Amino acid sequence: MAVDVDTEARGADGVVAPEEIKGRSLSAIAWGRFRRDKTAMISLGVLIFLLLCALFAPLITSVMGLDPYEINRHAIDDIGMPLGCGKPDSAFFCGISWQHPFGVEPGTGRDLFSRLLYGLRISLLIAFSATTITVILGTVFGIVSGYLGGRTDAVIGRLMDIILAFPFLLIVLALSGVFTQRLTDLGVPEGNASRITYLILVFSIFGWPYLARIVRGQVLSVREREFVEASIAMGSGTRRILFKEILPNLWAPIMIYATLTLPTYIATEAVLSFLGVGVLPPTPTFGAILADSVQYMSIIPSYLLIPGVLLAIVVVTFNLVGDSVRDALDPRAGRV
Amino acid sequence: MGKARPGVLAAVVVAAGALTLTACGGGGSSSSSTGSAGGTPTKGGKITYLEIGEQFNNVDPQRVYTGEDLAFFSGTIFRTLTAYKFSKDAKEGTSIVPDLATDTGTVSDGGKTWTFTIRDGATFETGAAITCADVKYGVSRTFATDIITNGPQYAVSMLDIAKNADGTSAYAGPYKKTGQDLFDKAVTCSADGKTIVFHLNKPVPDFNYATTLSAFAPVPQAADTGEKYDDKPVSSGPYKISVYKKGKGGQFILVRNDKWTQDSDPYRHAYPDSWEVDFGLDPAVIDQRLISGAAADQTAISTLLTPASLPIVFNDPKFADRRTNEFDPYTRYIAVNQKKVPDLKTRQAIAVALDREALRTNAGGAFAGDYADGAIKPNIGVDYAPTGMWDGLLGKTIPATGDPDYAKQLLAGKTPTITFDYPNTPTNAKAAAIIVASEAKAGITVKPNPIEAGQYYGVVFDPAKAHELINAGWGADWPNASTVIPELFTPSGGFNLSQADDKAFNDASAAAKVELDRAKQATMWQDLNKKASEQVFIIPTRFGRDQRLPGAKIGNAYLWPAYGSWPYGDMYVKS
Amino acid sequence: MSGYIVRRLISMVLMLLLLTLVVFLLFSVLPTDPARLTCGKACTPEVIAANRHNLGLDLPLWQQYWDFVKGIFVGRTYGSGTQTYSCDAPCLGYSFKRGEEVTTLIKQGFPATFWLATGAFIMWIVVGVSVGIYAALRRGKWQDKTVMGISLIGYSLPSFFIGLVLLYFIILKWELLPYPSYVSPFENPVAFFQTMLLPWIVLAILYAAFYMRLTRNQMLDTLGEDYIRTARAKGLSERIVIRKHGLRAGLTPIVTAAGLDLAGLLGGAIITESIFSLPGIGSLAVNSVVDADLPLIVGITLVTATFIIVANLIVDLLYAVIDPRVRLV
Amino acid sequence: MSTNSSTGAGGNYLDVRDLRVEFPTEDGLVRAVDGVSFTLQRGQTLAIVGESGSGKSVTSQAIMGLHNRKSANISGQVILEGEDLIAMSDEGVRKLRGQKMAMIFQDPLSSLHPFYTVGKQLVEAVRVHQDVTKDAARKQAIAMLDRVGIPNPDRRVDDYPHQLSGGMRQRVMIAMALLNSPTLLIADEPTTALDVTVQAQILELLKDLQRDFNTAIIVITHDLGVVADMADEVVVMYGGRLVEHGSVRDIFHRPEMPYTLGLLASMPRLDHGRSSRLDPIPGLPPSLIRLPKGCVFRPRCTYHDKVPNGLCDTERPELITTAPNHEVRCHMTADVRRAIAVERLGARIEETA
Repeated sequence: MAVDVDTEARGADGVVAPEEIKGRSLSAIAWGRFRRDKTAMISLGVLIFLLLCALFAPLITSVMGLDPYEINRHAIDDIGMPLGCGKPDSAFFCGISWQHPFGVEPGTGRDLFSRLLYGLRISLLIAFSATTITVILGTVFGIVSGYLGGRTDAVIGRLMDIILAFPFLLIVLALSGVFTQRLTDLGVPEGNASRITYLILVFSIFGWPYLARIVRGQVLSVREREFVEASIAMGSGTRRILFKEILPNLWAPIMIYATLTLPTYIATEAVLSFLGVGVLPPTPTFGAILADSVQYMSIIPSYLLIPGVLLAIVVVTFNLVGDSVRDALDPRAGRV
Repeated sequence: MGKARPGVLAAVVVAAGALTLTACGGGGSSSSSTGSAGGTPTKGGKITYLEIGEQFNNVDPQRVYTGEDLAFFSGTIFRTLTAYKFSKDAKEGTSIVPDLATDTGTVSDGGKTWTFTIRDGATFETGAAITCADVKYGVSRTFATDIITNGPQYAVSMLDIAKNADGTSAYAGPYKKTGQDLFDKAVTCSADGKTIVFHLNKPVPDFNYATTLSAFAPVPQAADTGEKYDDKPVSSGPYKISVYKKGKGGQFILVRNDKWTQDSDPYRHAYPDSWEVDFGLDPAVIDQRLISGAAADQTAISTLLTPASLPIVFNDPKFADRRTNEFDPYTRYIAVNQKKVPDLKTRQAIAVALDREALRTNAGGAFAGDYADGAIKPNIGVDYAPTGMWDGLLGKTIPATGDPDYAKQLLAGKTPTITFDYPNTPTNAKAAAIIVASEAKAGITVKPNPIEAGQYYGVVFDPAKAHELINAGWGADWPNASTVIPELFTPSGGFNLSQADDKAFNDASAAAKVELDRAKQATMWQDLNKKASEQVFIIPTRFGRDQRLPGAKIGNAYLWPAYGSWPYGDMYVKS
Repeated sequence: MSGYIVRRLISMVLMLLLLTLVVFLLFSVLPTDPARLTCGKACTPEVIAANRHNLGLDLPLWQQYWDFVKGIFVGRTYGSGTQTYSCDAPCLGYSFKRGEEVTTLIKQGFPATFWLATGAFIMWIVVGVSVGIYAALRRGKWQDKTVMGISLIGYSLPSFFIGLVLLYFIILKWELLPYPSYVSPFENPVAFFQTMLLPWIVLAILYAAFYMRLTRNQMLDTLGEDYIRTARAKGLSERIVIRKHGLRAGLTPIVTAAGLDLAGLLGGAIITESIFSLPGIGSLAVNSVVDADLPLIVGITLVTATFIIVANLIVDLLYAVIDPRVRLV
Repeated sequence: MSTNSSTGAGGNYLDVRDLRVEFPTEDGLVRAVDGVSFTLQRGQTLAIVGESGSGKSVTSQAIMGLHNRKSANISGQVILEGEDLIAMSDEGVRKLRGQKMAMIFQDPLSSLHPFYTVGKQLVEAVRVHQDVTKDAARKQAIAMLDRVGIPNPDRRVDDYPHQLSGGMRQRVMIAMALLNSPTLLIADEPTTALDVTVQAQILELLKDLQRDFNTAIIVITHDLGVVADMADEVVVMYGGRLVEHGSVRDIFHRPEMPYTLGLLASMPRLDHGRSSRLDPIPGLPPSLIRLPKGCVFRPRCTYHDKVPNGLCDTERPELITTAPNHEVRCHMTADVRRAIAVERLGARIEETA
């Protein structure tokens, strides 16, 4: 193992301390490392591609002459099976045509390609917003409890313990009804708006403690550093210490956490809509599509596999990028 | 058993009913079920029932009220005064024969008094002889509505017992015992305990059909454990419960009841030595097992095939002699909440715009059923006549794919926004999408409102929570629309999702109920059915069909018209 | 130490009480009226009222909460008159939907969940940790990169998708294994393993992937420590350096994670149990939600949360045993 | 210098020849040590001084064979009693480590295993090299703890590192190093982590032990105080290179390399200079990845104009012997160098001369 380089890097004789690195901002160094990492750049490319697909889903589908909501009677036979499916001699990838590259939904004949594309939008919307809120909550609580310490710290600590003790899935399933209703009462437009808001909220509420713990730890260590003590000695305000001294040291771990959380949110959203919590029909999501595909598993396997694999690809891509970001910002944690 | 299959949501709660297939037994149905008949029945073996649900809705005789369960328990552990004949013939299969009683009952006092004589030698699994008192006690339990839930309420509504102000019975059941004297007057036993007499509050010409329900089965008072009786009721039939383990992987096992004698029960054949119900199986897995037919699964049965399995089973000749494809007991419909949509034209517009063709295709096309034109299903017999709902009743002929332009015309510029309540299953989600799409063409905005299947009826029966459109299904309890029209369309009915309360309609319905001239009664029901369609109390979508695939070694695996179920008392294992 | 444990136990109980309160309040606002749900088609206001009374839902909320908590410690009785159901401590409530005490239902569900969790746990610890160490020792080499790649994909795949795919290929298509139907290992070990194999794998994939990375990174951190260099300077052979000095320190943090994850799983693996129709707490939980079986939901939530909180304590104690620097005060 | 010392080739106990250590990193090839040579006799102390990144520690760890040969390219020779450690197998070097040669690290807290008692770690050290029972090893350990001046060692032996004071820990480290009475002891910044008074005690301890065991010591330090206190010879390193080498007298009183001058100039008067640091040399140490083309010290050297036709920018200066056992790496001529020395350190030279 290349342990020595590490020890050196941290030891009194910083062998790996090229002077041109000195003075360069951490982000610059990180970006430098990121650029050198092939997997990182490739997955970043794929990720951007996916983002664009989601962003321009309406454009893409309309160019292809597809509509995720249109009932295509012509694409299914009179018992609702995609054409060519359900016969004893049906092909593994039955129902797939040039017009419907990913096949169509049994029963309605709605186009799967466009539905998945639109589903991707929802997933990303939820994942991104939830991540943002999680990060904000986690950072604030983490700093507060780490910096103020004492009773505040204890209270926040307990709060986190309780939240982390809850069976996430069960709670989310059980409360979706009520809380969506509550949100509507609070003025969130009923229907998908409130349902999406609900998901974003629960993700954030159950997600922030993990980050808060990391941040808290960082703050504690940063607090000890001379310069903070110095600035305290200089009598500079708490506010200034927080934002000038502590925050700059936090953005790396926060960034890492955010990039690695996003994909888990995408996956979780899929699980929830698979279990029936999530956006309303006819709006498509990965989970809902997969849930429907289960009952056709034996005769239209592609209906299960295509959305599943696509979902997997999305999550893997985001994880790869997140990983590379982590490696770039904190090389000791990841690969060489 | 009564549990929902994807797509067959209504089965969650709706009551089963007797049906006759004469009116429209098309679709090669009768031919498809001939195969399993023939061959001489033999005793012995075990029949395994593969079940999705993780337990029975109820086992307590007074609480069982779903078709398949009624058939199963009546065929195995609950004897009732009268019972339906075992036959796959539509007429015979819905005719009644004596069971616990010596005959099908004698009526007097213009239909208000019914008398039954109890058979000699009939015993419980305990060996104790079944007397009038046991039957009477069983019936009395129906009145304890706070504990004996989910069961049919015919005893409550028919027996001659005073009502409280709020419409509930003055008799509160055998536990609270308030008004016990009233009940003891309404149901009387002869000194020798052989004869039981029911005094009704109005003429019920077909009361002896009601007595086929296990709600009229005997219960030994000493053994009654109230709520808990639902777990281990005392058997009066040829089998008794040996195991009842709820939940996924759970089982319900019936073994022979050695106290039961064939000569005391000429009705049940009791061929197999035991019955086993395996709970909590995945629908796809059940179908897969029946289709691939491994040795263990050749003596297995289940109910409805999932849409995905239909093409496999019905495209492959090797299943030709096993598969069944018959009418189920149910009419599928969308109830239109009269309180929320008071304007007739709007209701009609909603109905007109609906793409029933797409809905049917989504549910499985021809397999899912025929287009319905009203609440009453043709196979009920005389009470059915075409309502013409889609052939001019709403002003012009409406194609199955809907007529958005005419709907717009009816709306006259209105663009209503309505909500559609449905149990949350993937197939229903697609149905919702279809409704949204087709109504949108007429400028009607539909908001889907999925409700967890288990809570569905709990929510939609709550007037405060029910929305404009409510997904539902209903089947007659016996071949008389008296178990359909009043139940669905009058405030006194138990299933009035439409919140219908039309004075004229209520009166007409009440009148029809007590009409003793069957022919006259039939025309009255036909008119009311037409009225309900015209008023769009409901949007009938399908007269449901039911496809099944029994194991290859199951004999007499035909669809029993009585309950649209397997004929449990008649089935056997082929040797 | 003992003083510490006492204090921790007290705070644990307090936390659980707080938890019950939170859960209780959360669920006291469910959309459906539980009383309405207990009675089927023909439902008169009177019936609803009666059931509401039997369920104690007519009492003020604080009263209900008090009864609930009391039930846990001393048991309670439902209903009134001739129809009362007594529910002995620890009573987590009575499920009218299923006509069973919640505790009984959870007890019934526990074995399946227990076997699922422990089996998967063993699998993923063995695989995850050993592979993780291997990767750490091959740091930067292709073996390491491969392992990391696989593990990344491993924890990226949604478990329900893995489950369904395995179900489709292994069971439905190739019929390599029989249809899952749970039997106790004591009744029929063979069938037991045949049923549990896939569920174990599905769960293990997810966690093993995660533990590979955790172990690897922990090991790398440890092997970078000064005291490892000291050990080498003593002239210890590389094997001893890694075994005696590396592993113990490197794997300590794994204990925490493992403890909490196991505890979490003992509360039921909703997806896996539902997909492979295992009669565990997880599928019980899902059904309780579908049926809006309030007492059951609350009960399961509490039990699960308790597992986690207890696990927290155990892990901390364990930690103190392993790491002398940790002092329990 | 003791007579009984078995001496290797060239009569030296330790002979380091043209030692090179390189680390390939993703940022490029790091030349941590670039052609360092020196010798050492038993009973003698050699000090290696230099700033961070000058390659001091890498050199010492190279001698101990602590670098992973898979990730570091090591060349040259380290001849200990006639055996070349670089050529020797890992296993061979391992056997010597902790027995014939031992090392004391800076920051004893992180260098001791937090999970094991002091005793356990000492016993382990004994039993790697001696075939003795646990108890015997334990007795040795306690004796050694006593020897390095730890009060009631028989109880301390069961303490965990975090229960000891900084000084104690360092004593434990020393004890651990001396257990197998090594003949070569490398002390890497033995006192930096400690406060002044403890520093003194530790240094005294080292000197006593050296006397008793007749050990050869290499002490690596920033701290010229330590050098003056302990060393017989001094090696000055800069940018991974040896830039000046001589006796303590040479280095302190006849320094010739501008960098050495810088170090000395930055140091206050010896008598109270123990904890002084060497910062005020203008500029930063060079990147070991991209060394300047010419003289490595050129960017920070104020005297390069004294060298004709910019030789400092174009050519690496060779190591030249300016006096017996005194080598310097510089382009300037001897007299120029001496002139500068006098100019910079005149006062001190007079004073101490």
